[in-house]
Formats: sequence, C-alpha cells, structure tokens
Amino acid sequence: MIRLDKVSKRYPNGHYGLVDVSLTIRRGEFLFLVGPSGAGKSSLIRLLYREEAASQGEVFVDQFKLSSLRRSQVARLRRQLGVVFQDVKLLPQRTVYQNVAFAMEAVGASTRDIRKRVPQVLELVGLSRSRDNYPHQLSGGEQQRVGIARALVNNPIYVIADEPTGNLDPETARDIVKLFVEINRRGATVIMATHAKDIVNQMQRRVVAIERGRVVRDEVRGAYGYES
Amino acid sequence: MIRLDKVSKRYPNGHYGLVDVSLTIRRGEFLFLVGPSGAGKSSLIRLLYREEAASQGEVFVDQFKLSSLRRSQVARLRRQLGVVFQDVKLLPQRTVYQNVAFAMEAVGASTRDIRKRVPQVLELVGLSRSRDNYPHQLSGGEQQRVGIARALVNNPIYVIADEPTGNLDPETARDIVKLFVEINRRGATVIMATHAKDIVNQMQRRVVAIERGRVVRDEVRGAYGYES
Amino acid sequence: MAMNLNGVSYIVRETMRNLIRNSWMSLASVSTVAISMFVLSFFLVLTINLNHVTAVLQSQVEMKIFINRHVPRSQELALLRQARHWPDVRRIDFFTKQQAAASLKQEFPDQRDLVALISKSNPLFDGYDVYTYRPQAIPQLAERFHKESIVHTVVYEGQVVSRLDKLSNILRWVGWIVEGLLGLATLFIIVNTIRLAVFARRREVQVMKLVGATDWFIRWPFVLEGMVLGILGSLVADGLVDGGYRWLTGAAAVALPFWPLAPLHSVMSEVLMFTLIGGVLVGVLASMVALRRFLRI
Amino acid sequence: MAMNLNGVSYIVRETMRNLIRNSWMSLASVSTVAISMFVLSFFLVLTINLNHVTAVLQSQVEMKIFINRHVPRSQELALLRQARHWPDVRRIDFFTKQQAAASLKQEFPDQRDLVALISKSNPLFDGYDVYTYRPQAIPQLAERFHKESIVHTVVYEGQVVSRLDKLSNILRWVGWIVEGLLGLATLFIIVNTIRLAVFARRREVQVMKLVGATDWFIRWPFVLEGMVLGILGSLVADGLVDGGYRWLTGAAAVALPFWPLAPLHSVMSEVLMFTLIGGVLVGVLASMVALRRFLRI
Ligand SMILES: Nc1ncnc2c1ncn2[C@@H]1O[C@H](COP(=O)(O)OP(=O)(O)OP(=O)(O)O)[C@@H](O)[C@H]1O
Ligand SMILES: Nc1ncnc2c1ncn2[C@@H]1O[C@H](COP(=O)(O)OP(=O)(O)OP(=O)(O)O)[C@@H](O)[C@H]1O
Ligand SMILES: [Mg+2]
Ligand SMILES: [Mg+2]
Repeated sequence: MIRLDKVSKRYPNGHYGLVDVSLTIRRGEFLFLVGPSGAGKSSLIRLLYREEAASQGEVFVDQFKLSSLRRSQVARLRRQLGVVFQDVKLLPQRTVYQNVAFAMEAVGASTRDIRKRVPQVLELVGLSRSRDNYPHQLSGGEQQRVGIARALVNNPIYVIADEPTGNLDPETARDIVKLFVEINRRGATVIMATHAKDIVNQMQRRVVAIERGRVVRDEVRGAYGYES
Repeated sequence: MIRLDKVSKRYPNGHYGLVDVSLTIRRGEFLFLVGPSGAGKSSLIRLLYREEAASQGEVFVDQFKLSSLRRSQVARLRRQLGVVFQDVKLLPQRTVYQNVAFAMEAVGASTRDIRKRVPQVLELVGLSRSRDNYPHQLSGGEQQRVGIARALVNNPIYVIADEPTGNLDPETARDIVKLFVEINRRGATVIMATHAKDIVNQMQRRVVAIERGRVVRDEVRGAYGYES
Repeated sequence: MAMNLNGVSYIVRETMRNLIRNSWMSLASVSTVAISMFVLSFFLVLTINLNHVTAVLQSQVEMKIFINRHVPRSQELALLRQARHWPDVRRIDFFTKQQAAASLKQEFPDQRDLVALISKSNPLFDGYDVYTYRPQAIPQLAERFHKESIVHTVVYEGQVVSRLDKLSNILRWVGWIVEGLLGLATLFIIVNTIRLAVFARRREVQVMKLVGATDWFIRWPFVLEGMVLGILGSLVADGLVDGGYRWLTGAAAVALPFWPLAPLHSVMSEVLMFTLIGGVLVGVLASMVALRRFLRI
Repeated sequence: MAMNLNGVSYIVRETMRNLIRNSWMSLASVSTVAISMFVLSFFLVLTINLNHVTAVLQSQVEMKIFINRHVPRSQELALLRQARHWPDVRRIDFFTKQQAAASLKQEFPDQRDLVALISKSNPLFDGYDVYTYRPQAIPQLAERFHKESIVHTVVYEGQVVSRLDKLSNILRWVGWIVEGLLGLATLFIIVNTIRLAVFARRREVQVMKLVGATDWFIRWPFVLEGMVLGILGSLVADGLVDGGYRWLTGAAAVALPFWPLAPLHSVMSEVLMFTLIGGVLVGVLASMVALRRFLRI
C-alpha cells in the first residue's frame, strides 16, 4: 500500500511541486495520474521512489516510511518498485540487453535467471531485434521501451511509469498499456502518469487528476478530463 | 525548398534508418511526418539539419547541397532552421532564458534584440514564470516547451520539430500546434514528426507516412493512419 | 559488502568493460598516474643514489697512523691483526715513508727546496691508512690507536669528515622533503584526474542508484578500476625508470667510471614498492572520494 | 573569428559563468596546474641556484704566483697594476712567504722535522693569489704570468678546476634535462586535466553546434577559460615559490651563512616568466585540442 499523508513538496528555489496531497493506493490498483504540463505528476512520482523527499507530510510505501529511511534502505525500497522515468535514464554505455540486465544484476539475480528473463522482457516490449544496440542507436520510442522493459524485468510489486508512452505511436502505446494491464491482473500495482487521453478514457480505471500541485479529482472509473 | 533525392541512411552498425526516400517540401508547406516507433522519422529529420549525412542520394535545403557542405557552412545551414529535438537537448547549466538567448547569441544577435525577443517567445510557449529556472528544475513538458521556444526565437524559415508534444497534455499540445500554424501562416515551412493522431486528423494538412525507412504514403490533406 | 561469486565476476566484468569503453579517459588517467609516478620515482632514484654516494664517500674517508721508527715488524703485525676486528674498521692499508714522501712531493712539485729536503733525508714515518664504515666513529678509533705504544701519531681530516657528514645529512633531509612534497603533489594530481574521470560518468552513477543498486554494488567496479589505473600507471612509470636506469648505468660506466651508482635491483625494489603501493592506494581512495557526492541520491 | 564588441562581451561573460558554474572542475584544474607548476618551479629554482653556486665557487678558484726573491717592490707593483686589468682577472691578493709556510705547517702539523726545517730557514717565496671570473681562463692566465721575468713559478690546481668545471657542466646539463622532462610531464598532466574537464562538458558543446553556433563561437570561451585556469594555477604556484624562497633565504641566512643563494628577484623573474607563459600556452592549447573531437558534429 502506498499512502501520502498531507504531503507538500517545496523545491529549493521556493517553487511548490505538490501542495497538501493525501492519497491512498491499495495493492493491486491501476491508477492513472493526469494533469496539465507542470501540474506535479512527476513530483509525486519522484517522492515514491525517494529521488526527492517530501518537505511536509509523510509518504509510506508498504513497510517503508520514506522520511526516516536510512541510505541502505533506499536501495531496498527501490527494488520493490519498477520505475519508468519520464526522461528514460538509460545507461549510455550499455546495450539494450545490458541496460535491462543491470537492473537484475543490481538486485543480485543469478546469471542464469538474467539470461532467461531479459530476452523475455525485451520480446514483450518488441525490442528483441535491438538487443545489442546502444541507446544512442535507438529511436526515441525504442529508448522508452527499453526503460519500460527495465522497470518490468524484476517483476516489481509496484510499477510506476511517468509518461511511458510519450514517444510511442498510438498502437505501440496501446500495446504497452495492455502489458501493464496484464501485469496488474497478475497482482502488481500500476501507477501511470500520462497525457494519453484516448487510453485513459478507454480503460475506465481510477484517475487522479492533479493541477498546480493539488489533487483536484479522484475517480474510481474516471476519464482524462472534465470536458471529454 | 527541401528536397530528398533517393536518400538512404545506413547506420554504422548496418541498420537502415531510411531506404530510398524521395521527397520534396516546398516553401510555406505544413507537413506532418508520421509512422510507428522506429520508422525513420527522426532519421529523416537528422539528415535535414546535418547531424547525420545521407549514405546514398542527396539532400538539398534551399541553396545548400548537404553532401558537399564545408564545416563553416553547416552552422549557416542550421541557422536557417529552427529544430525541436526529440530529446530536447537543453544546455543543463543555463536557465530557461539563457537557453533561448543562446540561440540568438550564436547567430550574432544584438543584446537589445535578445532582451526584447526572448521574453516574447517564452510568453508564447507559456513559460514566462519559469525564465530563471534551470532545465532540471522543470517538468518534462516545460523542458519540451523551452526547446520549442529556442527553435522559434530566430524566426527561422524552416521549423523542424521532432515529436514536440510528446510530453505535453492535449490542451497544451493543441496550443503549440496552433503556434506552428500561425508561424506557417506568416511564411515559415513547418515539418513536424508526431504521434498525436487527434491533431493530425484535425488539421487536414499534408501527411507523409514512413514505415521501416520507406515513405509509404504522402497525402496533401491526410490523416494519421489508414484505419482512422 | 558481502559478495558471492556472481558478484565478483560482475565486478571484474564491469571493470574491464568500463576501462575499455572509457578507453580515452582511462588513457588520460593512466598516463597522468604514470607521469606523476615517473617524476616521483626520478627523485626517489636521485635520493637513493645520493645516499649511496655519501655512504661510499664516507667509507672512503681515512685516518693515517704513523708507526714509531724501529718498531719490530712482529709488533706492528700484532696490532694490525687485533685492530682489524675492532668495530667500524673496514680496511687497513700499509704505506712506506717513501710513499708518504712521494705523495707530499706530488702536492708541492714547485717547492724545490722542500722536495730536495725530503729526497735527501726523509723525515717521514711508515704508516697505515685505516678505512671505516662510519665516519662518525673516527674520533674514537683515533683515540684507541693513539693509546697503543707503538703508534707515533694519528692523523685524520676531522673537519672534512664532519662537514661531509653534515652535508650528507642535509642532502638526505632535503631529498626526503622533496620526495614528500612530490608525493603529495602526485597524490593530489592523481586524485584530481580520477575525480574528473568519475565526474564525467556521474549521470551513470545516478541512474544506477535510481534503479536500486546499493552503494557498494556501484562502488566496487569504480574502486577496482581506480586500482587498475593506479597499477597500470605505476607499471608504465616503473618500466621507464628501469629502462632509464639501465641506460644510465651503462652510460655512466663509460663516461664516469669513478662514479658509484646504486645497483639496479636495490633501486628498482624501492621504486616498485613506492609506486605500486602508492598507485593502488591513490587509485582506490580517489575513486571512492570522487564517487561520494554522486552516490548521495 | 571576427568579433564585434557584442562578441567580446559574450566571451568574457561566458568564461566567467563557466568558471563559476563548473567551480568544482575549475578548482581541480587550477590546483593541478598550480601543483605541476610548483614542482616545475621548485626544480627551476634548484637549477638556478646550482648555476649560482657553481659560478660563485668557480670565481673562488685561485692561482698562486710566486715572485722571485729580492725583486724590488716597485717592479712587483708595476706588474700588479697591469695584471689587474687583464681580462678574467677578478682579484689579486698578496701573501708573504711566512704565510705560505704557516699554511704548509697547518697541513702537516705532525711532521716535526719538516716543520722545524720550514721554521728555521723558510725555503718558500712571497707571492700572490689570483682570482678569476672564468676558471677556464686559468691556463692562459698562468702562461701570461709565467712570461713575466719577475715571476718565479705559477701554481694552480689545474685538475681541481677542470673537474669542478666538468662537474658544474654536468650538473647544469642534468638540471636542464630534468627541467625539460618535468616541463613535458607538466604539459601532459595539465593537458590531460583540461581535456577531462572539457570532456565532462561534451554534450553542451554538441548542443551548441546543433543550435547553429560556429566553431569559434564555441571555442573562444573555452580558450579564455583555459587561459584563466593556466594563469590562476601559475599565480598560485608563483605565490608558493615566492613565499617558500623568502622563508628559505631567511632560514639559510641563519643556518648556512656561507651558502650563496641566488637573490629572490632574479629567481622570481625566471619562475614568473616560465610559469605564466607556460600556463597560458598550455591552458589555451589544451582547451583547443580537447574541443576538437566534440566540435566535429
Ligand atoms: N527540481 C525542481 N526545482 C524547482 N522546481 C521544480 C523542480 N522540479 C519540478 N519543478 C516545478 O514543479 C512543478 C511540477 O513539476 P512536475 O515535473 O511534477 O510536473 P509534471 O506534472 O510532471 O509535468 P509534465 O507533464 O510536464 O511532466 C513545475 O512547475 C516545475 O517547474
Ligand atoms: N545511430 C543509430 N545507429 C543505428 N541504428 C539507429 C541509429 N539511429 C536510429 N537507428 C535505428 O533506425 C531506425 C529508425 O530510427 P528513428 O529514430 O528514425 O525512428 P523514429 O521514426 O524517429 O522513431 P520514434 O517515433 O520512436 O522516435 C530505428 O530502428 C533505430 O533503431
Ligand atoms: Mg512530468
Ligand atoms: Mg524519433
């Protein structure tokens, strides 16, 4: 369970990314995070994997109370999560295969498991052919899919994706979301920040809308915006 | 006028980004470049501003014949173009204002012109409030809009945008496209690679569809895909 | 920090990969380490040779014992046999009063009357040159010889010895101070270089952290890399020093045959020790220090 | 490369901005330059002092002229007055045959007969010590004195002089070779450091190129930055050398009053020249070389 309790995020330059956000996400939920550009979606997501710390309030992820996490525990927290970063964050000097494998090596997986699992995940996101390419040899959408593959490779309990389909054509985007649905069906919690109106409207899942750092809407079977 | 004459792009690793593409874009056109992820849209765009050179065939941009361009002329070519890069490419150690101003400084604009023009463009993309932020202090969509502002600041003859709305909510995306339309109306040629189906369908402009490096469709008043 | 076999193989693989992939940066680091170490070694070699030369020179410092006239040869030999085993005595050479006169004549060839005098009736004595290991011991030794009844006089260049001693002490001190300063400078330069190299890869480290890697998982390959860079750089420096010193000893044998150079093996063993231990330590510490800022995320 | 006023102000602004923004990297570069330059200067100072000492020592090398007995004082003075203006003659000192005898007695205090002889009927002559500026000139000078009728003998320590001369020549050569090697090493290290610093900013350069900046527009701030880093590093080194040398001269005045140190101003003017010119050149060249690869886009 993820719980935000009256969380505010104030950046060092005085800007507020989040203002007084309270939110509970239960195990097994599928949640869309929507809102205009600069609303605070990424700010919220960065709190969850502890890239940033909340300025006020408290964030809980399962047993972890994020404000009082020791450094060694931060790694343990992040291993529970599969994060797709908005700016992808691939390791530029590693191939597609190595980028995905690294996430498994980091959690101490055996070489045998890695050899079996990585090709599977690359197949899922449609990148089997590109496994030996370096990130700069990939198209924008292909890079994004590597990021998705890396997030999924450890079968995380939580999948947290920050606009994972921004550089994908509608069809591939739909495939990716189908993949998330499948993973959600098998028990994982999925949190996805997105601007893909069509997909949100079609899926009829929980939608949390943020504007200027505040939660302005939280519907169990929501749509992208008020107007649509 | 931009003209591609039987252009192929073969990357060092043997991969073909473009295969035998011929295409003419006249002054004042507004052209959407569509196609699935990895089709070759960015490959085509990178040829236009000469980040990459064609392996076969020839690319012409106005008076420039790109295969036989001397190094000093490359800078001159790029100044004719306003490019929005798919991966944004902001200067991390400069503020929003400085990033946009840099493009003007690079072409030798006077300080007075810079002081007048930069705030105007930032206003256009809705970033006036963030002018003193550094790129890492911006949301994904805000960064993308800085890239757009930088592309437009020198009033380029050609605006070449590679998925400029990937990280923008539909409303902001529509505003940006309206901006491009306005610029196009004033005489600039606009080339925009995009996955934004709604926008392409709504605009009814020329659409060039690429798949696996080949132009598979070129319609004067086209739609995003066949099926829609 | 606990590492299974998987972990070890991962670290080794990673290190090799990084060294090769960042070959340009590795080259810059290795060459900087090599140059710094070479400069350091150069002065280490100088210091070693300085010590060697002063040791040799000091051991050549002598004391002259003049024996009374008409002492039976057997008594002289008895004293000699004893004295050879006194501490600090290195060698004892006999000279006749003719030899003493000859060396005097050589020193004042133009003093005709003096030469004539010496040639006619040699006023000098037979005697011995006594060499010692420790010039500091000369005064006591002189005292000891003087107590023997058959010894007429003991002459030693007390002032020269004590001056040489002082000078060699000063030089040794200066040598070590220079060595120390250079060592510090080397340290600083290598640390800077490796920090800059790590700095160029800071994004990578940050991404690793965000993907859930522990600090040590990220650190190990960097530490090993720093170690390898340090060792490679040191070995290059050692190679240069070895080659250079071989050349030098060869050239010196021809040009300055009288000059006592320290033997290659003793020089190289000290140089190897300093550079390798230094290189490894510096490489490892620099990597760890450089990483610290980027692991905080 | 043509630059209007806008351009110049842009470059200066950019340079300052980069130095401050990349303050960590600037600090690493400046300190590396400073250390390298300090080490280089240290040995430059050593070389300068070596030259100074050998010059002083050589100028103290002397030649003894013995005048025939019973030559009238006026004739002696006439020769002296002339000789004083011969080239290479630095100073001429008179000594009596009593002084000559005393110095001989001092050298052989234990040769009683010799001492007795000298004390009774001194067989030695009056004479002069002749000092020269150039020890190489001594043989000719000796020849010239010898041709004078009133001169009985000329004595000079030919061997010692030529040895000292050889030694000082060797030392001078070694000094310059060490200097040259250190200069090369310094060059290499500084170039490496600045290249690594530029390397860490390669993306920035690439983005600038893609936005339409010309090579020189990008290069100028880096070049100026390299220049500033070089100058700052050199100035720090110069400050250290200046302070250190002042301390040294002070300490030496107490501990080694006889030791002839080169004066501060002459040392510092050479050090400043070397380090500043070197720092600027290296900084500029290193920046330009480092940029080259990243401008090719
Ligand atoms: N490190 C930071 N320092 C200062 N301000 C920041 C920082 N990061 C984000 N912000 C500001 O906080 C606000 C929210 O940013 P956030 O990245 O959460 O938006 P977002 O909802 O993800 O937008 P987008 O859809 O464009 O990615 C923005 O106005 C942004 O400028
Ligand atoms: N530098 C490169 N080296 C090798 N292959 C490359 C390189 N750049 C692109 N490719 C390959 O060329 C193909 C076309 O890439 P391109 O970036 O043009 O696609 P795109 O149409 O822009 O896709 P997207 O919508 O995902 O950005 C892809 O399969 C990609 O993997
Ligand atoms: Mg965001
Ligand atoms: Mg693309």
